[in-house]
Amino acid sequence: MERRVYLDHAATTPVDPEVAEAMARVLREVPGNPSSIYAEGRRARALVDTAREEVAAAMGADPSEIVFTSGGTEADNLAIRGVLKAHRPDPDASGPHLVISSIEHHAVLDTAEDLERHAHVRVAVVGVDGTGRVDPRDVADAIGEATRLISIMHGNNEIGTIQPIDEIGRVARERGVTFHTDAVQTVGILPFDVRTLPVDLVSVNAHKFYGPKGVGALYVRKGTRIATMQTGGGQEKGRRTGTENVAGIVGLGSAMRIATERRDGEAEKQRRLRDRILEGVRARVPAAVLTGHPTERLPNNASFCFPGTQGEALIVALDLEGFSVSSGSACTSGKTEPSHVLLAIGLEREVAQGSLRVTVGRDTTESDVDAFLAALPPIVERIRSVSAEPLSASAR
Amino acid sequence: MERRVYLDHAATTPVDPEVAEAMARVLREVPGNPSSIYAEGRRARALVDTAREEVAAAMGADPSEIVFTSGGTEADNLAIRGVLKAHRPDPDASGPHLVISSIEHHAVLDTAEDLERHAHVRVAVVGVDGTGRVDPRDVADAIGEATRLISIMHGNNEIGTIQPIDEIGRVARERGVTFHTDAVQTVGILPFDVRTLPVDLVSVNAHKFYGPKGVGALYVRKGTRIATMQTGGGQEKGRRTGTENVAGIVGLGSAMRIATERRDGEAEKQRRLRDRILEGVRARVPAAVLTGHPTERLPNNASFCFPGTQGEALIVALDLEGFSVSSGSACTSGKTEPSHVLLAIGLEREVAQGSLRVTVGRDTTESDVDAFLAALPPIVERIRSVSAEPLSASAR
Amino acid sequence: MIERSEAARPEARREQQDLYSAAAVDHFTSPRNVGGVEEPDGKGSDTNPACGDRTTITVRLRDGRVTEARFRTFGCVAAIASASVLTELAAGRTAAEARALGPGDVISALGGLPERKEGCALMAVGALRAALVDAQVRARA
Amino acid sequence: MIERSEAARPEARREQQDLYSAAAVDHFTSPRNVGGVEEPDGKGSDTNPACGDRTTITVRLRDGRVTEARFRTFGCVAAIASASVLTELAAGRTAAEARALGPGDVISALGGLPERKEGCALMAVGALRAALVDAQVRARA
Ligand SMILES: Cc1ncc(COP(=O)(O)O)c(C=O)c1O
Ligand SMILES: Cc1ncc(COP(=O)(O)O)c(C=O)c1O
Repeated sequence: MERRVYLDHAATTPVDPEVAEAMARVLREVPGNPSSIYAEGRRARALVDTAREEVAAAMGADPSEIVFTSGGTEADNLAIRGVLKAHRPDPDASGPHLVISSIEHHAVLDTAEDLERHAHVRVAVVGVDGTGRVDPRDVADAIGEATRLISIMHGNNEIGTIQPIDEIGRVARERGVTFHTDAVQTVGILPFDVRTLPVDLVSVNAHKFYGPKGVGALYVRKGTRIATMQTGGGQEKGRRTGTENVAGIVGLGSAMRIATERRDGEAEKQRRLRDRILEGVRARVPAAVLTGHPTERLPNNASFCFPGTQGEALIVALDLEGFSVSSGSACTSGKTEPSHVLLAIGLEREVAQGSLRVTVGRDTTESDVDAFLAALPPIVERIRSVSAEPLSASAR
Repeated sequence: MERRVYLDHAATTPVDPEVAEAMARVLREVPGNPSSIYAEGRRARALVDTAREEVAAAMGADPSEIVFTSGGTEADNLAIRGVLKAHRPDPDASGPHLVISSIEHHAVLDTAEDLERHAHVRVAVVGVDGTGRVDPRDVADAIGEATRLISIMHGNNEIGTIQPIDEIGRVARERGVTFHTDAVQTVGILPFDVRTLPVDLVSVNAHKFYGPKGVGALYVRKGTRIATMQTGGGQEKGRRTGTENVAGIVGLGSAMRIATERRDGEAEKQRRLRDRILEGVRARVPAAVLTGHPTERLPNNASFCFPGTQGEALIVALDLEGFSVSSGSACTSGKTEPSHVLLAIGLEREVAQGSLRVTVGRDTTESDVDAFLAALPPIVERIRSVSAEPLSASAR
Repeated sequence: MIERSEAARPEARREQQDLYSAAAVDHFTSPRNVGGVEEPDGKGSDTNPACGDRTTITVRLRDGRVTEARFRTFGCVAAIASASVLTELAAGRTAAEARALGPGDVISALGGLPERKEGCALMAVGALRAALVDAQVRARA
Repeated sequence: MIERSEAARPEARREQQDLYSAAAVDHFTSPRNVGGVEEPDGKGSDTNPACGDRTTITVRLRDGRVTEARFRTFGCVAAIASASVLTELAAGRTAAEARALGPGDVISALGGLPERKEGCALMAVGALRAALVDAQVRARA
């Protein structure tokens, strides 16, 4: 493959070489099942325990509060389905059983919808302002007598906006409602400490901080009532059964430890590169619309809409020149609608179609950024110039 | 670690070095998310597609019929929860909604129980004979008007008995009921072809055939109605969402391909070693009780009960001498009851407590078996001699 | 050793697979006949309701033949490439022949399109047909 | 490089961790005082209802002191080791002292037991206390 510039770290990150090596070593040398009590099993168990300590330490949690999952999607599903199952929502009490925001990841959004359809769960969706922020007062207003869970994400994966989860958590505490936050885009990237944050459940995902895909964790605060989603052999103290993904869990633990060590330095470095993109795009493509909050955003996230263009066309054109970026309206994945997040912040459908997300990472350099900034304007211009009467109504 | 003899291949197998290398290569060299349309993403997607073809080919399936999961437990849960969710069981029609056997893995058994408690699913449990075989006529008798799914395993993980799934499948077909089989202990080990077997859903698990832990698959025959258990980004055509465990899936595919190549030779070799254990134990420990079917059993499985002993004591004593084996009554895992399988085949509780499972694998040699056969009798004798009035009632 | 096993495994081939054919990429990066025909004889548009993409095609006709066709597309790679290649396919054909061009012609001229992108070829075809109908109506007026 | 990182990581320590302490293993593989005291002064049993394990202890007393205690255990490693070490702890103590021995004494004499194995120590203690009560009853009879 030619030299490429990977600028889609919010989608996934390459595996840290030390993490890959630790996993390869487990695959080669640790044959046991952690449930087995003989030597090979104990060794595998010890590795899982160590990883649990590493994940817990990074969040200020107790190891017993960490449940390993197969990723962020499962963590979100387990949090929502598990809490509602444990509470058996009262159909007669007033108000929603579940409160979410309009910019949640599909793992939360579609789960809420699925429970609405199949499990008689009532869902309230709290809106956001034009920068993608939830107002904690709206959350307070949404809570009813029947409300059992609030699920509002920490950092948004598309536009990077960070939610005031401390305030939302305080609202939840005051009203005695369990609070879940999808922190897949923040844990490992920003400080996150459950000793000070009023959160009860937190979704975490290894492949967003240089760990492997297919492994994540759910933090479950001691005393939180949660039922299991997947029943079986009783692993993870019955909260998530199935033979442990030992190599993956070791990868998650190591990645978490390394990410925590590098976190503050990386956040600062990436924020600088990110700002270089924000300013560079503003200067070179004046029509560009910044999406997300100007300051309360993930340090690695630069996201825009380019009116008159379409997301997939931008991505493919940039890909052909060696840049990997993404869009909230990639219509190849079968999703032909512009993203719900872009619509939720009030963008016109046609503007939202031209969305582009650029997310820097550990290996991103200034010259990568400058190469991207040089490549982008002619591509935007070319695509825009092909488009039919941009922003006007169809002639049909 | 000293030289050890690993004889617990039914619990898990070491990862094939070629599989470990293929996975390490993915971890090191393939940074992309399969959902991304740029080069790195397409490369990851191609690897997932190849693995899907490898798994499908091994079972005579079409690649579109393979859904990747996080293991056997999830495959079982998805099959059962998914089919019942898609069919919305009719509470008024007569008969059970779900028919299972009494010797299913906990991933099936506990899921049935959970659905009974939380989702108003009615479950019928079909018994087995003293060898652990289900009588297909009992399955036919259990089916009622409301029956939507039959879930009966192929090879039992504890006692090795193989079920007549072809006959059970024919019964299911005749009655128009969907049929799931947990083939975690057989796919990759025995021939399994969905073109000739009347099965609709099949659970598969990489770590039982020298692949990694934490990845499996569910075969879903075209046209089978199944809903998703885990909602989110829409991967696996919406049947199982969440970013794909790319390295794990590559491991599953390679392990499946290699297992299929080696299958018949290994089955024969392992059957010979297994028979050497069966005969050796019979000759040296006359009190040993064989569990499972004398001939219709997994080629790698030798399992017994030794009256007057207790499983954990046997395992620990053998572990101290370098042998790794397991028991259906390992009370350390928090399971203090003797296994439901051993009780289902009609063993007294106290006899069932002394169960021992020995499962050979690719690397097992004749001298491993002979070393085990030399070590076992004095251990059984020592533990038996400590035990208080074996087989009589408590003196209390 | 790794290299050998790489060569042997199907993935080595699969890894090369591209989303879009070379022809589609070429029509996307160097679209032909972008813009509008001056004083066109016919003009037509079509939209893809699934995604909001839109294509407008204008045509010039002489003696019942398409002498020029131009397009504008707001949409994805497949939408742009489809319209671009269709303006080439249409040129030189009689109006009846041009109206007979279907999405299959577009897709095969592009050397294939990814799954679920058939709608993009259909949109280009819809716009061209609308332009030709428009030309017919105007000619009668 | 791998070796260095191994040494630095906590897992290197954790990997050594054993299920049972050396003392528990020793009492399991070489149990002391197995069997029954001949013509015992007291005999007691206890079972662990959670798993069906059972221990029987017989004792001989001289001048109010335990001179000999023997056990039989049907059960797991912890059950056997607990009974074995308890027969040693009891020997030489007065009946009252022996009755005061609790599961904590057994567990610390074994250098610890795995989680969820406290019931095994309790069973040994229960059997010894039953034997001592039996001896007291017989002595009064
Ligand atoms: C905010 C957020 N939540 C959940 C997920 C789901 O994680 P995964 O796809 O790895 O299961 C992602 C990643 O795609 C994410 O960005
Ligand atoms: C028959 C059977 N079914 C299901 C499972 C569950 O697989 P896993 O624990 O890997 O999820 C196993 C393995 O333990 C098994 O042997």
